[in-house]
Amino acid sequence: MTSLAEIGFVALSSALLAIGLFGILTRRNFILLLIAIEIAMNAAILNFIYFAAFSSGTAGLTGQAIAVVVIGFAATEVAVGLGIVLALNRVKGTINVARATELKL
Amino acid sequence: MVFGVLIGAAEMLSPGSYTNVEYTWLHLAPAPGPFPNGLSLVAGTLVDPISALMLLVVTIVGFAVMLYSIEYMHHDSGLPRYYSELSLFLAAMSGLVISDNLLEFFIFWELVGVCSYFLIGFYYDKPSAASAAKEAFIVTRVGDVMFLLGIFIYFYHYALAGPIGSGGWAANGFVFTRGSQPFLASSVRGSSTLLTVAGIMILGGAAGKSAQFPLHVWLPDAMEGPTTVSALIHAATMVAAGVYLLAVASLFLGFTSFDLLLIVAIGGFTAFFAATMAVVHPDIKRVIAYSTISQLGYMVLAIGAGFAMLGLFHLFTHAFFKALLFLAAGSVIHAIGTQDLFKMGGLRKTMRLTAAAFAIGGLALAGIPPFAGFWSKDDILAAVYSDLGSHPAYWPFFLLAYAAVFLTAYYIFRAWFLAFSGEKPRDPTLPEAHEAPWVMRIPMIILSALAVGGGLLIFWPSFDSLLLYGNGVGGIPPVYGSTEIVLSSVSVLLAGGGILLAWRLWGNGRVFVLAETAAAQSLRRLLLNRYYFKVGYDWIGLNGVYTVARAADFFDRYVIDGTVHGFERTFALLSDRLRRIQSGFVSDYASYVVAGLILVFVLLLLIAPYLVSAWGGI
Amino acid sequence: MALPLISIVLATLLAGTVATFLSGRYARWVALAMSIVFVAEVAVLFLAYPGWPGYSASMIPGFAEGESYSWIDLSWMHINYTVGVDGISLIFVLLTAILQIATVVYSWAEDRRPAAYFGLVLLTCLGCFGVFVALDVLLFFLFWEAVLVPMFFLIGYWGGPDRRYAALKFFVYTHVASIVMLVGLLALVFYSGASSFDFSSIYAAARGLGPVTQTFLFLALFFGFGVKFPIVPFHTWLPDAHVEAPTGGSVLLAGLLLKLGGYGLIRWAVEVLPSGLHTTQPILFFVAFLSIIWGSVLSLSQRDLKRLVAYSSINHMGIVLLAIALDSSLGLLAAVLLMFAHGIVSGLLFMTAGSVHHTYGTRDIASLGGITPRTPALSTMIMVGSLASLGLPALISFPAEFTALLATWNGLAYWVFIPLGILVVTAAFYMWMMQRVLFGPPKGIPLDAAEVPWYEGVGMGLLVILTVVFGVLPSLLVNVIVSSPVKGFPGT
Amino acid sequence: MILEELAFAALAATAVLTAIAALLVRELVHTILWIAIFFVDLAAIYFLLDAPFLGVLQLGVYAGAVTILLLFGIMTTRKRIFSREAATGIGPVPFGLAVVTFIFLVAAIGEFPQGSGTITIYDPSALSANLFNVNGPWLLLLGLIMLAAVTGAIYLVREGRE
Amino acid sequence: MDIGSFAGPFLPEIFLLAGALLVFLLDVLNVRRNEVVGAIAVVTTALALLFVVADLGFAPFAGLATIPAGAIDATPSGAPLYTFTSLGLVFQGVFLAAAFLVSLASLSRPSEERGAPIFYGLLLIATLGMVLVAIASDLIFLLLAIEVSSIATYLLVAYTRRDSRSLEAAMKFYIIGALSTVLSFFGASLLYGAYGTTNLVAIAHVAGTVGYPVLVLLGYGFLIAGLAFKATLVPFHAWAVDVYDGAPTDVSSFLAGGSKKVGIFAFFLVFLAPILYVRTAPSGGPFTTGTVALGPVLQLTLSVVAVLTMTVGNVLALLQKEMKRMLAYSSISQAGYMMIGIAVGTAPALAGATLQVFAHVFMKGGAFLVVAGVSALGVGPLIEDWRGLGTRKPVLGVAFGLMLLSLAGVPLTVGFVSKFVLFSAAVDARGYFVWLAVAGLLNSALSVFYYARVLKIMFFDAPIPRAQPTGAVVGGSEPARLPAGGLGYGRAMAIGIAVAVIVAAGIYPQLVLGPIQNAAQHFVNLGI
Repeated sequence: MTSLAEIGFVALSSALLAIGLFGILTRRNFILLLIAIEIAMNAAILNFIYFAAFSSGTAGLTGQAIAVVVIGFAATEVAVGLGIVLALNRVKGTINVARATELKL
Repeated sequence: MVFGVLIGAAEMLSPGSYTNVEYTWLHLAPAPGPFPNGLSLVAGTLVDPISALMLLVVTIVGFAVMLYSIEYMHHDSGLPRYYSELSLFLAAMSGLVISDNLLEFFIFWELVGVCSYFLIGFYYDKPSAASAAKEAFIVTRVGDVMFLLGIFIYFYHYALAGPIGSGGWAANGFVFTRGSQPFLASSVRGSSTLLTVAGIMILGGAAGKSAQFPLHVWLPDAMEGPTTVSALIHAATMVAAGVYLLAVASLFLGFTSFDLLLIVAIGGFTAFFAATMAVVHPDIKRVIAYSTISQLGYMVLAIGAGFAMLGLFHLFTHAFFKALLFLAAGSVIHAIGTQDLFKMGGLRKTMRLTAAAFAIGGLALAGIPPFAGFWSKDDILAAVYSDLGSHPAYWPFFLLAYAAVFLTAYYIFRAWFLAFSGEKPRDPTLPEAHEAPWVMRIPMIILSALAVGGGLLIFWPSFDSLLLYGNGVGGIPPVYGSTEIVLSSVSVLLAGGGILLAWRLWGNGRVFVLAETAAAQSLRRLLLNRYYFKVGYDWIGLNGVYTVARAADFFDRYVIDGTVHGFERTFALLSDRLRRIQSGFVSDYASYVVAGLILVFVLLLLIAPYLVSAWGGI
Repeated sequence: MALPLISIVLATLLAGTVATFLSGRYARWVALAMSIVFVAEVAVLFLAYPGWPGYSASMIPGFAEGESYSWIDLSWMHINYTVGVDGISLIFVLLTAILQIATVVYSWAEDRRPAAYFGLVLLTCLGCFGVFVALDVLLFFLFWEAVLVPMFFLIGYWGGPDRRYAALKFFVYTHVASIVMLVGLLALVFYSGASSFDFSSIYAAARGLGPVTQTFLFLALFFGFGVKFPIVPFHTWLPDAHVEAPTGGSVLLAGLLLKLGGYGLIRWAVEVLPSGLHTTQPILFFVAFLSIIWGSVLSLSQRDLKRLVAYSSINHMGIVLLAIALDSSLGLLAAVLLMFAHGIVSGLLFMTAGSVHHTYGTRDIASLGGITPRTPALSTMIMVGSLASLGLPALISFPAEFTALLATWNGLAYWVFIPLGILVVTAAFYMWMMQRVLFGPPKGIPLDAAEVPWYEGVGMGLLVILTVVFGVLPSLLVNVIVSSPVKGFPGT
Repeated sequence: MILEELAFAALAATAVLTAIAALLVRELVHTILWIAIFFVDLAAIYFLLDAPFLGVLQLGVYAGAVTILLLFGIMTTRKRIFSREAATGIGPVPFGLAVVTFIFLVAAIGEFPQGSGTITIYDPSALSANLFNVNGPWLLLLGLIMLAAVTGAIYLVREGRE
Repeated sequence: MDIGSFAGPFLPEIFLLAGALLVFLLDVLNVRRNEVVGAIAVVTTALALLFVVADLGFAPFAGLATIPAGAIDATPSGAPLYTFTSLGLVFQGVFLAAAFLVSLASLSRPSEERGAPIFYGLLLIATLGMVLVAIASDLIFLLLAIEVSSIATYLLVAYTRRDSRSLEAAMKFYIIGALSTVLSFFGASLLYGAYGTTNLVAIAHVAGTVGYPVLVLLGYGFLIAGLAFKATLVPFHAWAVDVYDGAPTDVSSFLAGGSKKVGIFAFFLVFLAPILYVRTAPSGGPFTTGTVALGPVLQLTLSVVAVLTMTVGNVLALLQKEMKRMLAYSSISQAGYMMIGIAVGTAPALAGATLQVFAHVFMKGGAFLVVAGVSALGVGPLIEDWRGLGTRKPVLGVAFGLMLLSLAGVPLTVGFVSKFVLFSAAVDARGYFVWLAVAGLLNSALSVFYYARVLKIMFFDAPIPRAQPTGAVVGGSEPARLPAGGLGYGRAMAIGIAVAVIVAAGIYPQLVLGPIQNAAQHFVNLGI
């Protein structure tokens, strides 16, 4: 692929990271936060795959391997997040993080 | 004490010096620095003619006062304290006169000061006594501090060039010279600014102790102590120390010509100045106190004019008649319980011996021959006169001192007439007066004898040669030529005139009342208020120093501590503000993370590379 | 000397402190026994000290009774447990022993947690002893800080009404100072390239430092030690701490803790950084004069007896600083003497102030008066203390002040008028205090006021006796001091 | 090649848009739809990058498992499935922070390594060999993570039934 | 590479895993008594600790060494995912010690408490993750190992399940943690893009030769942000306070004493090589051509973060009213001190930072253990509630006081020695780094304020008057009654051990400092 695409990949992953960060900063619903985190995480995964695609040999394979592991990790993380969401919802009756400000100052 | 008399007498008989260095309390080995030959501070004894003279004075007067005290003080409480302090006082004074170096001298000097502090404040439950004691200590302390600086100057700047042994004065412990020559080389004298300063400092010390002009205020107030103490302070110990210091300094250290002029000026001026204050005062003890200041002025004058031994001779005679006056006054006070002259009167009838003693003292003080005071005072005036030719600047002070003779005779006999003449006390409420018991009479008799005959010692050859001690520098033999006889006659006439005036105004129970409208009224007020010196000093002390102290305290509490607390508050405020970022809201925390990320980027990509290249690496 | 004497002293002190902490009601007896042992040990130290007449270098160059064991040994940092004494340290060790026993006896009736109280007193003295014998930067700093903590508790628990504020203030001021000092000491070690943290190697290595470096190091050290002095304007912790501390605490604070600053300055800055001293002399003089004037003038306006003595301490320590700053052997001698004297005298004065407080229920000068008939012995001790403090000859301060001023005249000529003039002010405020408290008609005296209890009397009496003894025979001290291997003394 | 580029452009645009949409739509269930599309879209990009194994993994794990999990989460935490997210402003500060991060990243584009121009195709078996042999510990670690996650999450959720 | 060949060196890890599995198994078997499962955790961590100590070469345990002597600090061949370094072993020891203390103290919790198995199991897994961090030599390995401990600790914080405070804490912990994970992985991806490898050894060797400085700097920037979450550096710290506050206090102890150090060691691993090896830049800045002197730039950035961390932590601790939050802020500031070690980047500084890490386990971990014990006695969460505690419970008071004094850096405590060594090292590094030491010292001066305040409240203030059930205060100075019982043997022992270490290492630090110094020296020589 040409440099346009190269730029494009970088721009895409950067944009996804920015969107993810933006989501993390603005959303109040825990599940939306999880989604935002996953968007950002996908930016990292995309980076690994993209860099792997333009490397070769062991180095490239390593990149793809990392992507595999990170995908698996991200899914696990979401599961943990959901566990916390459910427990939080049970105790506080809400999953709005703006309502969980008992601990402060 | 008897031992002291013996030493004094022995010395009197065979002039010469005995010294004995016994104790070294600081020794620095020779080393580069201020004292290339090392430094030694020692304590020892030196008994030479002048200390012998002083020892005699101290011990005789001390003995008399002790004896007198047995009766005078017997209904006071705290007698152990009294006698122990009195003994310490005498011991310190004796130590002072036999010190063999300036430092040791200073140590005893201070001890004398503190003992006088205790004794003046003996009636400590009287606020005025406590205050007078404090005042005495602080004022003399001003002098002490100057004296201390004088010592420093001598120690440092004349220690190395000294004539004693190898290694200079410092290495030998600053012991006074043993010859009759002053320690300082003549080339130094009269030229060195530093030496002038040193002399002024020594004079300051002496002025503080001997209550000379600007530092005289404490002495009249020191009358708050028991009369016996006053007698001791005025005659033999405290004030004598100052004069003795000047004498020692002029004999062993030497003064520059400016210093000498200053000493003469202070002495002459004080002699007159103090006498004026005595003229109007109603308190019998204070009148005598002012006379002491005045007489001390004569001694200082003599020393300043270069006749140290004459000054000491006057000290010698003065000690006896002044102690006598005080003891007599004490006897009066003992008998009637007041010190106010205007309440007294007619006491000569009931207190014959006291009246006689006071009269003898008064005559001696006034300088009527053959009483002791005449010989010594006259010697001084004559000697100063003889020096006027070479030092015309002394003239005004000589005249002041001369004029003071008249005032002296006037005020002391004003006191005598007020107290003893007339028919009966002016205040009828006073208790019936009675003659003092024998224990008090004996000292008065002894002192009367000395007041009459003490001056005649000058005709005793051995004593005469004693006065020649330090010949060439510190004393000249008294010469009785025609000039002197004229001078003496005039002074006796002046004194007689004073007595006459006193009799005219106050004799026989008369009371001279100055018209309220008289122009002299303001002068009288000025004199009664002691030229407002004490008021002024108190004002400086209270309003000046104390205000500064208050201001400093304010500064401490509010500015320094305030600054610290300001820091504290700043941090607290910062902490409080920063705390708010901990909003408890997780999205905010995430914002901080992202903001931190950006901060790290800025640091990593923009600031740090710039700084690193600017510093050339870290 | 074969026996590790100093370590033995340290060990016994430590054991004694621990024992005191654990001994409950019998703490005072244990503390007293320990204090007596300490005095005896100090006596042995003195006897074993080879300083006079024939001074000979011992294991640590220039120091007697030296011991050195490796403590922290890293590739880039060698810290040893090194101790030793010279004449100067010995003087302070003596002071420590004296004040410890005096304080213990004086506080005999302390009934609020006596075990902790006496333990902390002993701990303070242990720390001071350590500071005086330590010859290694870290060891020195360690003991230095070790003094801080017990004193914090002494003030904070046993102190007066405002004790918490005072304790905190004391802790913070001195801690900040010690941190600056630590920076200075570390920089001294590392910039000089000393082979170890030992005094001797730093001393040798620091000669190679340039004057600019020395100046900065000296300033850091000066600030660090100076706050303990205390120097104006970093002194305000002192009046508060003294006033609020229990009497025993005040005694140790004034008698020992202030001396730490002076000793530290002499040992670690003046001796080590001569060029630094030389260039900073004007600053030191300025600060010294400021302290002298400030302390004295402020004493005039104080109403609280302890506060008055506290400010007079600032004044006296100002003179000490002046003497040190003079950079002459005489000045050094004077500084050490004066610190010793001030230790004894201010200890005495604080004890008397404490006794006045115990007996009359107040220390307010304005509400006291004429106490002499009721408590003549106490009054006498107040008088002795005051007179000694204002420099009366034959009492202990005089030789020191005299030497200090003599040295000042030599170094600074007419500037000596400042301390000299202030001597008058000092006399004035003591006289003023004595006039109002001791003399005059009795005022504000409770009916049951009686003479001070025996233990307070003994505690003060000991100090009174020493005040007189050393005042009359200062050479007992001088001979020890001048045997030290510092500038101009015969030891060198 | 141009086709691939066009395809990439389209997929990239879709990814950005769906991501934004997922975060901004009000209906939570719509969010799930958008995010599912986003995951699928990314899988397509991975295919475009000749990483079919990862594409499949993306489809399986993200578009499948994660999406279901999220949906499950929404269903259990909401009384009604079609509930709205409380309105929250976009806020200038978060937006600014995100944009600044983006700018920093884009600024580095010129510095990114220049690819050889061709996309390397890896054999999935080589990938598995790499994963299970050389980089085996990663999977072990992933296993540990899952162990912790599963036990812990189950414990947390289990409470509700007791 | 089969399991058998590395079972030996991994004995501690295997022990931990086995312990965790055993605990979970017992949970399934309904054996949930606190003492039983706790004992397993205690034994496991103790054994693992013993092996690690043996591996460090302490003579009495030499027989227990599991790693072949030559394998430690050996120059790695190729690009291994893990390497045994002695510094790593020291950190392993630190982590295990923290876990050991926490599980020992937790033995004293009520035996019927729910969730004991999950607590100990997750604790062991978290510890396992941390222990693995200490042997990482690959970025992904490192990040994954960190995630092991992170995920376990998220759940540990939430393990009380019904406590809204701890769940809220877990939520915050999780969100910020996940965000940081994203940043870390993104950074790793950029580094991978630049270097073609994620192996730290390999990166160390190519760092200076390959270009792309902006990419690399961005990658390191992301990593700083991501790892700073673990290490609680400002401004990535905000979660920590709430989490330490909200979490069960024993967990706070583990977080502050153990898990935080993971971040610190990760910083050592990731940043030491670039700092050491990339010292010079031919020309230009990062936005121009050419390479940038990565080392100094990183050092400068880390220094700023370090100073910011300690200052903000201390300033914020000043006014805290709650004990745990105060300790949390103090913990943040302590992390700032530790960062001086990597910012300076010399062996002495690393040694100092490592000693600080070591000290922090006992002083801060111990302090949280005391807080947990005290609140079990019924004392409230506010510092004010501790009034007079020092006089009512003198032994506990003195122990806590010692910990605080150690935190404040008062001599004769290990906290002093660590700061002393650390700041000495900074001064020894000369130049710019002296200011780091000055900043650190000023900060420790500032920190004294709040520690002294606690001491003041504990020892000088009168105890709170006992409140009647109605809330009326009666009886003036009558103190509120504390349960007669103590803390329980486990907790008392744990606190006792902590105090003993604080004092022993404060008086004779050589015992600890010697090995640490060697380890740091090897670590620097090795370059990773």
